[in-house]
Amino acid sequence: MTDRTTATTKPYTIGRPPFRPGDEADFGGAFTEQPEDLSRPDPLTCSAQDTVEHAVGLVRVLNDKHEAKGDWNPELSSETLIQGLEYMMRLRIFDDRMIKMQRTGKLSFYMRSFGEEAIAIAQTMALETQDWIFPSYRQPGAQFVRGRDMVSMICHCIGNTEDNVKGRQMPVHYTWKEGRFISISSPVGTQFSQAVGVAMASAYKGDDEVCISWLGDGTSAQGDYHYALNFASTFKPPVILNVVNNQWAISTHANLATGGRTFAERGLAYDIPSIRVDGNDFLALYSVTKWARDRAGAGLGATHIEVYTYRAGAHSSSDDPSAYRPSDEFECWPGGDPIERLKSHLITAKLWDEKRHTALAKKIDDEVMKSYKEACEFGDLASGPYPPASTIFTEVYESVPWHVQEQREELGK
Amino acid sequence: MTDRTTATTKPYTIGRPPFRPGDEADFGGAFTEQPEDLSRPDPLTCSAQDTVEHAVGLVRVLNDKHEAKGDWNPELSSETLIQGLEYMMRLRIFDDRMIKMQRTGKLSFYMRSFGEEAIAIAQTMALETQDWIFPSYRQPGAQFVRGRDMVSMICHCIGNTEDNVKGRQMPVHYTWKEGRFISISSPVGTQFSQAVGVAMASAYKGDDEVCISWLGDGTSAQGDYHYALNFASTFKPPVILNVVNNQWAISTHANLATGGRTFAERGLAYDIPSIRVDGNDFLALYSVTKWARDRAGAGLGATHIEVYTYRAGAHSSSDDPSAYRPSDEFECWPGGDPIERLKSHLITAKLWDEKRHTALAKKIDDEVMKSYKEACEFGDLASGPYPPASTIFTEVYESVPWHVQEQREELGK
Amino acid sequence: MADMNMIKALNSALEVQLQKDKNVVIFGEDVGYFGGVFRVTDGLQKKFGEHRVFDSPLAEGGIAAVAMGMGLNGLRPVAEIQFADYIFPAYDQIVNEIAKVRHRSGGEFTAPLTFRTPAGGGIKGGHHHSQSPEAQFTHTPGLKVVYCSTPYNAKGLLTSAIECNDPVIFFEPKRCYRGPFYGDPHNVPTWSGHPDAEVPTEHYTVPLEQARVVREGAACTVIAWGTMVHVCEQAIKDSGIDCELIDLQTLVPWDRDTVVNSIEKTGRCVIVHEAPKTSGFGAEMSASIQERCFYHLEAPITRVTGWDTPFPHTTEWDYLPSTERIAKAIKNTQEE
Amino acid sequence: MADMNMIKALNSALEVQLQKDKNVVIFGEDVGYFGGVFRVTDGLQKKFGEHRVFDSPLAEGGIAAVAMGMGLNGLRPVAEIQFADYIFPAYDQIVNEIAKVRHRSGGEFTAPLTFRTPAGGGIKGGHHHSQSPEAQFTHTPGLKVVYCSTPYNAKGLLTSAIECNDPVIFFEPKRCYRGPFYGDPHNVPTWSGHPDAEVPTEHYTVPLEQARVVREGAACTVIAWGTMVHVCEQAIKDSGIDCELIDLQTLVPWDRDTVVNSIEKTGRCVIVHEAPKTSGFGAEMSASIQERCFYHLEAPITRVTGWDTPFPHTTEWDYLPSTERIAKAIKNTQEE
Ligand SMILES: Cc1ncc(C[n+]2csc(CCOP(=O)(O)OP(=O)(O)O)c2C)c(N)n1
Ligand SMILES: Cc1ncc(C[n+]2csc(CCOP(=O)(O)OP(=O)(O)O)c2C)c(N)n1
Ligand SMILES: [Mg+2]
Ligand SMILES: [Mg+2]
Repeated sequence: MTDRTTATTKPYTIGRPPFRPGDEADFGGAFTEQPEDLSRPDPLTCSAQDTVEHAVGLVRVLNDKHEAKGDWNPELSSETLIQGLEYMMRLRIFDDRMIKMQRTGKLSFYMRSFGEEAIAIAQTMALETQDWIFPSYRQPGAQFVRGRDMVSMICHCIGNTEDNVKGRQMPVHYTWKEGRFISISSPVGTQFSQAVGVAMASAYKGDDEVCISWLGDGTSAQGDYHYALNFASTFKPPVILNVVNNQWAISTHANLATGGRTFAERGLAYDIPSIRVDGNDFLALYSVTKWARDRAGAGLGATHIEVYTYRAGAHSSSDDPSAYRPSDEFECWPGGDPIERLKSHLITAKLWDEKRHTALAKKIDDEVMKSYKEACEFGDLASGPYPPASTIFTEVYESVPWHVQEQREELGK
Repeated sequence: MTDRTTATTKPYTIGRPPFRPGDEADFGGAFTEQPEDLSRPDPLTCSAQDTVEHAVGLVRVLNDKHEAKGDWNPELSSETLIQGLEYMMRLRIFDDRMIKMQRTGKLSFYMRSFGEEAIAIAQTMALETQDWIFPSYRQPGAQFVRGRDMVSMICHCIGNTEDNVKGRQMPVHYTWKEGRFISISSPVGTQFSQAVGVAMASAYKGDDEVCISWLGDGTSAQGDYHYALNFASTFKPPVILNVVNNQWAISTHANLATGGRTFAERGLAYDIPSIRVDGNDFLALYSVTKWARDRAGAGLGATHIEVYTYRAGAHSSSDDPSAYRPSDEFECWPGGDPIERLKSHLITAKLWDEKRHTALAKKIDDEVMKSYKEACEFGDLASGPYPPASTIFTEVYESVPWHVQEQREELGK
Repeated sequence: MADMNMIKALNSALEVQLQKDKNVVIFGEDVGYFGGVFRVTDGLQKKFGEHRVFDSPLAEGGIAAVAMGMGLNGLRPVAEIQFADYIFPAYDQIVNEIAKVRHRSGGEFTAPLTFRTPAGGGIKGGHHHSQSPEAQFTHTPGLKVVYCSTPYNAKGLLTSAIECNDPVIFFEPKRCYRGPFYGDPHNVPTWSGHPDAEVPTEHYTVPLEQARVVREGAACTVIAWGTMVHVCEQAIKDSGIDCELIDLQTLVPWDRDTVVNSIEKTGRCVIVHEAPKTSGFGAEMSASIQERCFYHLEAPITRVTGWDTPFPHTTEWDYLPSTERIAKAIKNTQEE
Repeated sequence: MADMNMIKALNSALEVQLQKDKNVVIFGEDVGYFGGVFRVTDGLQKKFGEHRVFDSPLAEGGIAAVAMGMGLNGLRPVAEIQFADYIFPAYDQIVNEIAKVRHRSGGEFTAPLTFRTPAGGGIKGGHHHSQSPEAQFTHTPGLKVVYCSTPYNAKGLLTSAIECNDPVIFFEPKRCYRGPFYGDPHNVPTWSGHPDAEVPTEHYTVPLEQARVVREGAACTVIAWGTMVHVCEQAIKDSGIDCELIDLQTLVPWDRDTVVNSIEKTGRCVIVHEAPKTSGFGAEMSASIQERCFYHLEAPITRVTGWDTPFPHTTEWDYLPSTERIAKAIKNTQEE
């Protein structure tokens, strides 16, 4: 729930974050919501009204003792859980490597998923392989689940000759058709309403495909958010629409993005079942997404999910959050770290131990390093080689029209 | 509440109207909602959550026996009620005259408020004179309340030399600064989000001013609707945001505009108190608007109102609704006629009679006719004279820039 | 072959496409049950079903986004924007998303779709039912921009647009839906009997990137599109000067060879469009022609356009390029 | 007088306005507490309070609408659009509403407001952090369009924009925020010591509608705006040709007399901008100059521009007009 108590109110309200640099970040301890609080309605009969409590509450599976509890426990196999842990660790290690490389100029820019690793990973694992992923810039992790080669991902980020988008977009703007991972675009929110069209096309063709998309708390202010919910409301195509409430939009807090209690609640008035989920709880995320997938696959239309999390890192490599929030806010926030929480769960359940964890981290780190080196063989931003300048002119249209061809010849490259 | 039972559901839903031409329009008799159903919360302490019932129910004051009942009865003086009746009759007679004149070519186009006369009139009467009116094309009636001269209104509609917008806009696109009636624009919905800015400016300046705006059920699908609610949600300026659900957007039914139950409900998740009101009930409209005005004036921010009504006439003079809905649907719809309902109430309360009604109608008709004739002396669309062609070039900017001046000289008029 | 007005011709193009390609879907405001406020989709929902031809909520931005999503997933949507004036809420989706997705994804994703939209003045529509915003789309690489002018080219061009794998913004001159317009509002002919109203009922195309030489001439090249093609025809007659009239048809990419060859022959050029002069597509044509044909030009290239003001209501005949203004501009090119 | 980079100069303009006129309010994404992602509003919230300088929700369409509403009700809002690429969700509000409200209301209502927005390439921003969409606003009557290039004119022009009673779209060349850019990405000077970085701390204006002659010359007129002004300066040096360089500063309405006089003197013209060529503002300049100066032209007017493609990331130096391409175009004008 948002906390608007700190807003100024004269002559009109200005939503403020709970804490600013210099403040002590005190969230009052652990979450009050517990896994047992909320039932899991039958996905095939559940109406929007049946989810009122889920939209203002918080679906959790992992409790504070790292046990999996309650109706929403997806009862995943240890293989699946360890697989999920592995993907999350991979994403974090990958991100850390990239941010290091960004500082040396090998990439122009980078955006980490730090603190939000569970989201795209658990959610994509809960889907079928034929489902469409329509991400924003903070869900690259889905690609690991779908098996994308890290070399190929890095080649994109460092904009070399093997970048499958040919150096045309900034780093992190991945495209991967084979993995049904639709091209990321910088304007925020546009993918959300497009995702509804993707899902309508799947339904139209009679294919058993669902489309999942995400946008941020800040971005939920865009018109595209309303278009997405409303077209999903009227046409009821198989789509899963997530608001990732990581509490920050660059320097502004979610208190400025809405005056309401939760983002999830917005979906109810569109007659879309709506659920707020602990975004750092791998199991809860998996479970809620699977539930939504079941609904979509059965022709029951959209589910709206608020993924409640915290943007643990800077907005991007261009940002320094210590200018606008306490540097230790993340540690004080009760949601914890998604990797630590799944790890602790596995250890508590005796499915995992520190040794295996350390070994896995090392193995991944080596793989990332190896992939990185391999990718660099095709060039990097600092020193090239780059995709040839001729790639500026191709694929603007299906074939190169005369005026673009003339310009290509003028450039002479 | 919307009725989605008639929607197709494969492969995705297509919202249909309850009836099509050829169907028997059967709404199951009278409204089930009664004036006594809903309490009137204290405007100064009421939260959004306190209005859940009001957002899914229907605030009424006039019951089916034409008595004023319940908590929301505004207890208006007979003078006020008769005044309201007079404005509504004036608007209907005015509209009828204009549509007749449109058919003879004296106007290019016209849009009636038929069946919706109570809305802008009751709501404007409930406001203070310093409040801002930011209408769509179906709230011209507010001008009567603020005392605009009919000659001036007609001069605009027939685009003559006395048109205060100088023949630049289509008929019905009134502007009247003196009455704080802000210029109507054709693109639907744009005024809704602008109204929030108007209200923020009032608050900023410390003036006791409220801004009221309206958009249609169809138009609520626009991004501007979300911008308006969301900026109102976060900044809480003194604004009253009405969705006029007249059930039709040209040929499409409100079942296509939302999959949700009511439009009012949308406001709740923005933390905006939200009320659904019988739009053909003058007293209920007055009462709810006054309530919203009290909140806004006290610095408590926006109220979201769904005005539930029926577009009794064609969308515009270019439209023939018999192509897409039963011609008698209006008569079958339980909401009745706003003028008849107020008239019956006054007669039931022994404050009015048929004779006075007929005499008033005649008086207004004469005034409209007289105004019409007077306006025509300044020209009309069929035969001119029109505002001079030079008005094309003025007021594009504060002063005429050289390139526009050159063009004016080129035209030589 | 049948005698069709432009509405019927467009309807016929859509019908043939719906028949030919099951991936074609049509949607927009009021286009389904009702058949469109201008009747262009009349009867299509009845024939092809509610899921192929349907009404959408009133949100142009949503329409564009959903069309893009459908295109990404293999459909070929044809969306109607009820008036070109109302395309702007969709502008971000069109210029930032739809136009760039092929390029930005390295060719992995594309959005083959068509936006049809009635444009232009002459129907007493005032500021917001009269604009002709073609230029605002020509500046964005990745979009093709088409403007039809007759029943025959309306059907042929719309067919090409729908079959094209690039996104196309397709403007329909609403003033010419039911008849050509020769600049005189008091003379309202229908298309009936007009040679360009002879339209095959079956499939055919008018290729994109190909201009139409409406009449040949040696003294001056007149370039126009949409309604202005007919106004220019009349103005040329009135001027008595032997003009070549080119209907550009496709604005991006425009037909370089037809235009350049004509100017090399005539040495003179008048460009006519309804939209405001500043940064209208006439500016691009003028600049390009001047760059390519500088040494052939005998007189300044002239633009006859709408004024740099909003489109007026009562005085619209003083706004739209008139036969007089056009004829005068043509004559001026001869005096140099 | 102080040595300021462009960010400081813009900040100073805003500060002076906030001091001078209590109806000035500033808002936009991240502009309040944080002071803007480019730091242009740094410190202003602290100095003037949360209700005069504040963060807005992330919705450019809402920002524009609210700014218009404030303008209608007597304020003078200055809204920031974080990147010019993100102005398109506000396009409808800007071109259909803000631009037309004075005219449509017969002068009864106006929206005196300024949109500031960082534009242009050279920062490895790819498709959506590099665009320079000025042309897309020049086609809409009712808007003024300004593009600054130095700290001095940034402050002076922004002051004029805010004080202007018409809506102004104010482009800031983000590549030049911290220093001029002469076309060589490996040479990154700051503004420090540059004569145009000498900025008065107090109020002053650079009038709208007035171009700046950066250097006088007789052989060729080079017209540019934004970052390209500096690239042209370098290109002119490299070419060794005696060019007159005009920084247009205001695009609508542009400075006819300065431009026409220069062309009448030089007989040659090169126009340079970052945006794609087709329907860029260069087209308008070229067409207008040709219409006005036809008999003075000794060589074709040439445009050196961004290509008709989306703006690339890694290869941006092959996209932006380079000193080589500009110098070559200048030389070509001399050979005719
Ligand atoms: C249309 C648009 N406006 C502004 C931006 C600049 N921008 C990029 S990310 C961002 C904040 C997004 O915050 P949120 O939606 O909460 O997502 P998060 O970064 O927290 O994942 C902004 C303002 C943009 N990319 N697109
Ligand atoms: C942006 C925009 N899109 C389309 C239109 C065309 N149009 C005018 S009114 C209308 C229907 C509006 O329906 P609703 O909002 O329910 O209002 P009502 O007419 O019922 O009062 C449409 C589609 C428009 N004016 N503006
Ligand atoms: Mg966020
Ligand atoms: Mg309606």
